[in-house]
Order: sequence, then structure tokens, then C-alpha cells
Amino acid sequence: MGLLAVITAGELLAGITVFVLAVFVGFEIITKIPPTLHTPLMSGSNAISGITLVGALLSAGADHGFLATTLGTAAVIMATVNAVGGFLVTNRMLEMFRKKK
Amino acid sequence: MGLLAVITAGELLAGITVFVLAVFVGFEIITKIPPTLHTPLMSGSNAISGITLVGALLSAGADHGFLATTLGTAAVIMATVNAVGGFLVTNRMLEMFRKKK
Amino acid sequence: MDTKDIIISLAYLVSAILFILCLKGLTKPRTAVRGNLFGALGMFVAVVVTLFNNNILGYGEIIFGLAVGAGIGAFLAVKIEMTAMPQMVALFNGFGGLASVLVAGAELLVLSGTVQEAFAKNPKIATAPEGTTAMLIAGLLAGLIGAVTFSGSLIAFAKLQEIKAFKKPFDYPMKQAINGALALIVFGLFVLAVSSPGSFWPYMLLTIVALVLGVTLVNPIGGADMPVVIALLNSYSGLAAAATGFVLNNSVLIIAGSLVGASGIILTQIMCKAMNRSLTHVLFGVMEAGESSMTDDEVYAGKVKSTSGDEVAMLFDSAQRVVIVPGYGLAVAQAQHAVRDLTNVLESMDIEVEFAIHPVAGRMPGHMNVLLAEAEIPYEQLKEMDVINPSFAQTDVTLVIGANDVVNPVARTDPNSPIAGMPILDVDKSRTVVVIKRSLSPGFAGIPNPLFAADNCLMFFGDGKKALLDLIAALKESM
Amino acid sequence: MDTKDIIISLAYLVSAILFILCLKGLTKPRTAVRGNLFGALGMFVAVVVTLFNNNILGYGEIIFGLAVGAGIGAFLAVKIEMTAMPQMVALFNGFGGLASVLVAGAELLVLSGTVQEAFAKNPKIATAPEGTTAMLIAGLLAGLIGAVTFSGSLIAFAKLQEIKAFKKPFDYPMKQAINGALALIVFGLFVLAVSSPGSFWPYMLLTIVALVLGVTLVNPIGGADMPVVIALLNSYSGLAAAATGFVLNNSVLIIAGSLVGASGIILTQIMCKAMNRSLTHVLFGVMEAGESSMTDDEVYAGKVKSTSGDEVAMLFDSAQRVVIVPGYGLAVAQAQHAVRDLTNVLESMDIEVEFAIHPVAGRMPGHMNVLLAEAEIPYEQLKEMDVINPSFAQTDVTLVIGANDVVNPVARTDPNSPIAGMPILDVDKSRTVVVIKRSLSPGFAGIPNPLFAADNCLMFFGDGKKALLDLIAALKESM
Ligand SMILES: NC(=O)c1ccc[n+]([C@@H]2O[C@H](COP(=O)([O-])OP(=O)(O)OC[C@H]3O[C@@H](n4cnc5c(N)ncnc54)[C@H](OP(=O)(O)O)[C@@H]3O)[C@@H](O)[C@H]2O)c1
Ligand SMILES: NC(=O)c1ccc[n+]([C@@H]2O[C@H](COP(=O)([O-])OP(=O)(O)OC[C@H]3O[C@@H](n4cnc5c(N)ncnc54)[C@H](OP(=O)(O)O)[C@@H]3O)[C@@H](O)[C@H]2O)c1
Repeated sequence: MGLLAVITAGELLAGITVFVLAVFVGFEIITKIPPTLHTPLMSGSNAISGITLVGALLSAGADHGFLATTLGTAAVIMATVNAVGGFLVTNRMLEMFRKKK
Repeated sequence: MGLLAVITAGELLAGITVFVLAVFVGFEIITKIPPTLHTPLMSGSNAISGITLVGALLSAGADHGFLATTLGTAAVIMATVNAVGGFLVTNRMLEMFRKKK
Repeated sequence: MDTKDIIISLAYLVSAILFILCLKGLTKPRTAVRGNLFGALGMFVAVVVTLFNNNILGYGEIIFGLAVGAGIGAFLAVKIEMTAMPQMVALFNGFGGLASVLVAGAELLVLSGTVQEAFAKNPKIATAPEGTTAMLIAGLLAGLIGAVTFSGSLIAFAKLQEIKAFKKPFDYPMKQAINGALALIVFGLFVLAVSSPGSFWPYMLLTIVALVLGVTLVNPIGGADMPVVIALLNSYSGLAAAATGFVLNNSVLIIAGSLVGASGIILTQIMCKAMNRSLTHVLFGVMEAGESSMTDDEVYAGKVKSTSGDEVAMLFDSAQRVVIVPGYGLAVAQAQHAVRDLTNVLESMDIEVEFAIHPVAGRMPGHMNVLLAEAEIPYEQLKEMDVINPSFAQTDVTLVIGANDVVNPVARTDPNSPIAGMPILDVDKSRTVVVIKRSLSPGFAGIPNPLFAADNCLMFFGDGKKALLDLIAALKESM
Repeated sequence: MDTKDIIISLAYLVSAILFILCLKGLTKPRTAVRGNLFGALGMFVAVVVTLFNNNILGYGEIIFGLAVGAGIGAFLAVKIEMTAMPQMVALFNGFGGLASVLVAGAELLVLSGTVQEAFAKNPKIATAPEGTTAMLIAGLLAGLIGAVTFSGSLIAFAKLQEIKAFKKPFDYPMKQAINGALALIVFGLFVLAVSSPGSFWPYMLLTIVALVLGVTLVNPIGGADMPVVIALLNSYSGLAAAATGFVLNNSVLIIAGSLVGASGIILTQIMCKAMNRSLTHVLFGVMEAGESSMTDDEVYAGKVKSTSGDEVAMLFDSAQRVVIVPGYGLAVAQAQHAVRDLTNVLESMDIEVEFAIHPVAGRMPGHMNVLLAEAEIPYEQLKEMDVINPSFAQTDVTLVIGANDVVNPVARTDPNSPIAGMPILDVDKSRTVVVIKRSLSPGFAGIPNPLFAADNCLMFFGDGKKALLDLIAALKESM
């Protein structure tokens, strides 16, 4: 079983800074949305939260022993469903509106 | 004359990430402004750009030799004028509107 | 950091930017499709560069996982019926939450091993390596939030899918006390886990308790509030992803996760406002203000006039302008195609037909738009509430199909009603109102509707689709 | 990183958040004052924690600098006249730019020393230490942008302050070619500086050339476009601060600087739109569309009716509703207090008085609001264009004081005029229009105004303040 890279205080602080700024972007970016787009927006941002996939890939590929790899692989499946399904469903909803215009 | 801490690639990348996110916050945060507030907003954000003061303090206090200290001290003066003057002027403009309400 | 790492980091930044552009695009109709594509592209970039990470040694599991996941995701996304979208989003969201639980689990498992080795090598040191605590806290948060998201989303899915067993909340005593106890246990396990970095089992226990908590939290909330709950759980799953980002020290996870977390909270608020509900009330399953001030009997007794397809067809014969008001019942009856057919028939009779879309008609925001778009009813015919309200006075027949609360005049008159203050469609201003529904039973808000007893209102009882088909048949006969 | 460093970093994050809240607050009238306080607080926090930085050894220079700077800043801010605000902002902005130049200079000076030592110790190594290039590039950018900001802001200040020598652009041949040459030199020096990290003189040369560039860029731009230029230079000074942040690897500098840089660009665009100008046209000093299609003679000959204070007083005697339209001339004449007195007199005669505020009246956004607020004219009396335009038809007398372009009907009629398409105040719809100005000379756009020749228009020639005092005297006499 391999060892894990631990984070330094500097990295943690950089992460927190990035977190805070991204939260502000998230707050500011959504102001007015027509009700029609509530559901697609929800679905699209849900697909983005499938970004855990990146973490899942790192876990699954890191070769940290059988259990960790299994957990990681299961995570890859789940996260891929979330991401792929999410963007496709969103696209389907939006296409429906578009072809009417 | 002392030596300077140099930046690592990781720090630089973190800086770039922070920069990009802050730019997005800056873009998103200002959407509609009543014309009355154009000038105060300009003046207030101008005062914020006086943040160079932090850099100036570090340069002036670092004791990196006479020339660097002199440059730093001049920078402290300039940046302080910008920051102090900026926030005060903004406040004056805004107070004028407020007392009428 | 070698050059490859630098390129990977820059690519992550690009994909974070694409996610921001995705969310921004999705807020405007004109840019929504492009926004979604940006998001998918961002995900693609992030995944591809991750594969080049030096820490990835085996590709077998990864390719297997990607293939299986993509297959399932694509299948569900393509096969699902349009009207089942909300529960599909809930399901996907649950998967995302579970993925965070698993990732955090895998990392904390390795971390506990690392810490054990460190202690084994040097039994004298009392503290774990620097950064361990931060990673532990982040991992535990990811597990906690992810698990609540997962089980909560599954319950939301079950409710929206109208699975029998979940239709009514499970009833058990002292709900709030039990939630409180669970929260306390979670807190205790959290502290325990942080103080024993060498053990993995506190994380497992924590996750299990969090799964239970997700169930007990969402269980009492009514099915109609599920869109809000899903929006909130979506925000949670973003936060869980951000937390795993802290464990892995990965900026794209942190950025994308916190973007979703923050924008999800805003979206939740916007949706609450559109439904005239407060978030606390949704979360604690309380309807605003309790009792209706009037009973069914007082409202309806002897005043309800029932009608038939033939009679309504005659009304249409002399009409010039008809407004159709779709509601939740239209979705239940799956009558969207029947409505399109009716519209075509009416238009062939030179009648002007428009649709009045109330912002919270149905059970999810934009529900009616999605439904009618599926039946290919032209976008221009759908009018928003503010636009169409002034025109009801010039409307000959308003046909209300499976809508109830959104046309309930009580919202204007009774300040104690649960829908008090909600803007409604002023259908009662039109010459005649025909309401298609199965009975006099109430809608989501659970209150009687004086409209049904109004002088100019006729009730056309029956399932939405069947009633419409009757009506079309009657119209065709008379032509 | 010791605990103190961590606390400093967290405090920087707090101050970055305060800056974000500052900008956000400043976009809404209700929260603007609080927003500004947040900004000041953020700056205070950032400065205080910086003083605890381990690298700061001497405090003498720092305290001296802070005291002198705060004294000058406070003095200027408190003493300056309200109408001189725009040039004050320009001046402050210039100082900020210069500060970035000096900070980057100090750091690059030390960096060059460090590199020399490294080479001296080990003459065989061919490359400077890791990170040197990045720091150099950031420092050079800070110097370049800061220097352009500094000299550009000073020119803007001089133009707005109407210093004689700067009133007209200096004229010299081949302006664009010279700018291009300067830009090329800057580029060359930049490359040179990056490739010789041990020398400081390329930075100095670069800064000097950038100072010249700032002058040649702003010199041709007309005084009336200065608000846009200042907004743009403000954005630049933010970027310069962000660049110094990269040199010092300091997150609050990067965040605050890029916030200002980005929001400044948006503000510049918004201001351009409000003035119906395009940014490229502002920057290259071009008025949109050249020649007016009509000469002064064609417009005015024989049709202009001049009037006097007594005559206008008589008009007011029989008026019930008066609208006052302030323009740039009001600011030039410093007649804001006279206007307030006139308003009081008119109101004592039971006349309804309102002010029509055009969004680009004057020479900076909100110019008229600031001016009239200074004279304590109640906020409620100031009406925005869209609100007041429909009411001109019911207005007996409209009094135009030193406004010209914003009431020029040519904007509606002549598609070739430089102000074509700009929405204007429809003063010509009122029963009588009285225009106070010194002559028939044109306003900012340089075109004649057919309003002055209209049947219902009377010209009251004279300096704005003097004319108003005459008018007040005449009114008081007749009372
Ligand atoms: N849009 C959203 O995002 C959202 C989310 C959560 C809550 N809500 C709430 O949901 C409500 C929506 O109002 P609404 O007027 O659309 O719906 P509603 O008030 O819930 O009424 C729906 C009506 O449809 C009828 N119906 C059900 N199945 C039917 C069928 N097969 N054929 C014909 N009729 C059928 C029901 O009456 P019968 O049983 O007599 O047929 C019921 O009265 C509002 O109170 C809103 O606040 C909306
Ligand atoms: N608000 C902004 O942010 C901004 C910024 C840049 C440009 N602009 C432009 O500036 C113009 C503003 O329009 P405006 O109507 O306010 O002003 P204007 O069109 O520039 O006209 C001002 C008039 O005031 C008169 N005047 C000058 N000094 C005077 C005094 N002491 N007493 C009496 N009258 C005096 C001048 O005529 P005499 O010389 O005959 O007295 C002049 O015609 C617009 O074209 C706008 O696009 C505005």
C-alpha cells in the first residue's frame, strides 16, 4: 500500500482562497433566470458536480491496495453516470425548447 | 543587501488560479448601476487599487538596501494617498446623496 | 512540479473556466445550449488530463469504470420520459454524492494506513504528519455531505417517481428528536475520527449514520416540494465534491464543487420564491399557515355546475378566443399530445388559442413549458402570467386542465390561506371557465377552490386525457 | 509557514472578501455607503496584518510614509470642491499607478541583486533561479501598466482641471506612428529585461518609455471623454497592483487588483454606453461621424428670440409647473446654489418645480446629481429622463440651464449627427422653453441646436449664475 502526499499549510490556504472566490463567482453568476430554465440549470450544475470523477480517477488509478482501488472504481462509475447522464439530459431538455423557436 | 524569496511553479499556478477567479468575480459583480453611482463606484474601486500599499509596506520595510527602501517608502506615500484619499472622497460623495433621502 | 504537472494544472484551470461559462450560459435561453456544451467540454478536459497524472498507475479499472458509467448514464438520459426529468436529476445527483463518499473513503483509507506506518516507524511521535488533520476534516465532510446527498436524493427520487411505499412519509414518533440525536452522533463520530487519524472505521460509521440522516431529513417533506429539495441536495453534492478537492489538493474539484454549491443555494432560493414557499418551511415539511378558513362544503355546496364534452364543444363553436391553462393534472394524465390535437382542431375553426403558463404550475419550475414543448406546441403560443392576465377579460372560454392552486382566487382574497399573496392567473375574469379535473379534490396546497363554484365556471369531471379526447371527438362531430 | 503566517494569510482573505463586498455594495444606492466602509475596513485589515510580516524589519520609513500619505490623501479628499471630484479621482489613480511602479522597481532591484550573487557564487550555471522569469515578467508588467496609468492619469487630471496648456491636445505629426514606435520599444525592452535578469536598467528604461506612452495615448482624447479614460486607467491600476501581487506572491494584492481590473473594464463599458460612445472611438479620439449636416447659419439665422430676466419672471408668474434642465454649463457657472434659491422662490409662488436629469448631462456620470445634491436640492425632485419625458407636454415653462446636447432634437431627426440615436429630454414639447447660456456656441458634440430657433424657445443669454440671480431678483420684485 503506497503512501499519500499530505498537504502543506500553504496549499491548504491556497485551496481555501480558491474556494472562497469560487463561492463568490457561484453566488454572483446566477441572478435572474426565467422559470423555464430552472430545471435545466439545476440539471446542468448537477452534471458539473460530477467533477468528483476527477477524484475518483485518481483514487481508482493510484494503486493504493485492493480496497481503495475498488472504492475508487465504484466512484468512477457513479461519477461518470452523474456527469454523462447529467449533461445529456440537460441537452435533451434544452433541445426541446430550441427547436420551437 | 538581502536575498529575495523566489516563487515556485506551484505558487505561480495558485496565483494564476486566484487571478482568474477574481477576474470573474469582478466581471460578474457589476451588472446594473444607476448613473448616479458611476462616479462613486469608480472612485471606490480606485481606492481599492491602493492595495499596492501592502506591496509598498513590504518593500519599504524589508531592509533590502537604501535604494530599495527609498523606492518602497515613496511607494508607501503614493499608495496611502490613493487609498485614504479614495475612500474619503467616495464617502463624501455618497454622504451627499444620503442626507437628502 | 515538472512541466507535465504544470500543464495539467493549467488544463484544470481551463476546465474550471468552462464550468463558469457553463453556469453563466445556462441562465439565458439564447446561450443555454452552448453553456451546457461548455460544461461537458470542461468535464472532458478535466478527465483527459487527469489520466496523464503521474499517480495513476493502472488504467484497467479506470477504463472499465468510465465505460460502464457512461453507458448507464447515456442510457438513462436518452430513454427517460420528458416528464420524469426531475426524478432523473435526483438520481444522478445521488450518484454524484455517493461518488464523493467513495472517493473520500478511498483516500482516508490510504491516509489511515500512512499514519499507522508513520507511528509504527517512530512510535515516540505523538502527532500525525502535518496536513493530516486538514485532510481528515475535508474527507469526513465529503463523506458526511455526500452520504446525506445520496440517501436524500434516493428518497426524493422515490417520491417523485410516485413509488407506492414512499408516497406518504413514513410515520414514526419524535421525528425532530431523532434527527437531533443522529446529528449529535455524527458530531461525536466526527470528533472521534479527527482525533484518531490512524483508524478508518469512524469514517465508515459516520457515513452510515449520515445515510440514515439523509433519509430522515427528506422523508417528511411532501412530494411537491421535491424540486426545491433536489436543488438543495444538488448544492450539497457540489460541496461534497469541493471537500474531496481539499483531500486531494485538486483545484478543479474545489472550484467546480464550490461553484455548484454556491449557485445551487441561489437557485434553491429563487425556486422557493417562485413557489411562494420559505426554505425553512420546505425543510421542516410545514405548509405555511395551517388550516383553510373554509371547508369544502361551505365553498362548493350546491353551487358547482358539471358539464360534458358536447356542451363544451358548443361553447367553443361560438368562441373567438380560447385560453388554455395547463396544471399539474395535465402532467399526471400525460395529456400533452391531446392538448396539441385540441389546439389544432380549435385553430382550424379560426379560434385564437393561447396558453397561460403560471410560473409554478406543475411540480417543477418550467414543468408546463417542458411538457408542452414535448408535444411541439409552438413557443410563441405560451404566454407568461404577467403577459396574459390582462387579456382574460377578452377571452370567451378559458379551459383549465388539471390546474387548481394557480387559478385559485382565494390567493387574492384570504390572507390566511396557504397560498395568500401568490399571484394567480385571473381566469375568473373570462366569460366562461371550463375546468377539467377528476373530482373536487384539492391541489397541492390542500384547499378548496371557490372558482369551481363561480357562476361562470363549468366543471368537466374526468381524467385529463380522456376528457380532452371526448372534447375533440365532440368538436369533430359538430364540424 | 508558521502560525503567524497562516493568520496573516487568513486576514488577507478576509480583506479580499471585504473588497468584494465593497464593490457589490457600491452598485446599489441603499448599500453604497456601507460598501465603501467595507472597502476601507478591508484596506485597514490588510495594512495592519502586513505590519506583522516577518520580512518587515524597519518601521521608521513605514510610519513616516503612512503618516505623510494619509495626511495628503485626507487633506485633498476633504478640501476638494465637489465639482472637482473627477480630476481628484484621476489624481489618486495616478498615485496608485506610480506606487505600483515603485514597488515593482524595488523588488526587481533586489531580484537583480539576488541573480547577480547567484551567478557570482557559481559562474558556471547558465540560468537564473526557478521563478525568476515569472517574477521578472510580473514586475515588468506592473511597471509598464503602472507607468502608463500614472502619466495618463496626470494628463487626464490636467485636462479636467482645465489647466490652460492641456486644454487642447498637443499637436505633433504622425501620432499613431509614434505610438506604434513607442509600443515597439516597450516590447523590445521587455524582451531584453526578461533575458537579462541580472540587470535593473532595462526596467528603468521601460518605465520611462511607458511614461511617455501614457502621455501620447491620453493627449489626443477630448476633455469630455475623460471620465471614460479615468475609468479605464482605474482598471489598469488594478491590473498593475495584481502584477505586483505576482512579484510578491501575495494573494490579497492579486485578488484586489484583478477585482478592480475586471470591474473597471465593465464600468468603462457601462459608461461608454451611457454616453453613446464606443470605447475605440474614445481611445482614438474620434468623434462619431464627422460633420454636422447643417451650419449654424442655416439653423439659427433670424429665428432666435432673446429674452431677459424680467420677461422670464413674467412667464413664471402665470406658470403652474416648471421643469429645470441642468447641464454642463451649470457646473461651469457654479450656479447650483442659485438654482436652489430659484426653486425656493418658485415654490413659494405655489409652482411645482421638478428637475430633469439626463444620464449624460455634464461631464461625468451623475454629475448633475452630485451638483444638485451639494446644493441640498431634495432627491425626490430629481427625475430621471424616462420618468419626466412624458410630462413635458403638461409643463408651462422649461428652464434649460447650460444644457445643450442633451436637449438637442437633432438626435431624433438627423441620423448623421454625432448624437444620432441618443435619447434626449423632450423639452420642446413644453409650452415655453427658456434657455440660459452665454452664446449660441455649441456643446460637447459641437453641433448647432435647432431647439434654440424653435417658436416656443426663448434664449436668455448670460453666465448661468448671473442670469439666475437676475431672474431671482426680477421674481422678488414682482412679488
Ligand atoms: N412548479 C413547481 O415548481 C412547484 C413545485 C412544488 C410545488 N408547487 C405547487 O404545486 C401547485 C401547482 O399548481 P397546479 O394548479 O399546477 O396544480 P395543483 O394545484 O396541484 O392541482 C392539480 C390538480 O390536477 C388534478 N389532477 C390530478 N391528476 C389529474 C388527471 N389525471 N386528470 C385531470 N386532473 C388531474 C387534481 O385534481 P383531481 O384530483 O380532482 O383530478 C388537482 O387538483 C402550486 O400550489 C405550487 O405552489 C409547484
Ligand atoms: N455626463 C457624462 O458623463 C459625459 C461625459 C463625456 C461627455 N459627455 C457629453 O457631454 C454632453 C453633455 O450635455 P450637456 O447638455 O450637459 O452639455 P453640453 O451639450 O456640453 O452643453 C453645455 C452648454 O453649457 C453652456 N455653458 C458653458 N458655460 C456656461 C456658463 N458659465 N453659463 C451658462 N452656460 C454655460 C455652453 O454654451 P455657451 O458656451 O454658449 O455658454 C454649452 O453649450 C453630451 O454631449 C454628452 O454626451 C457627457
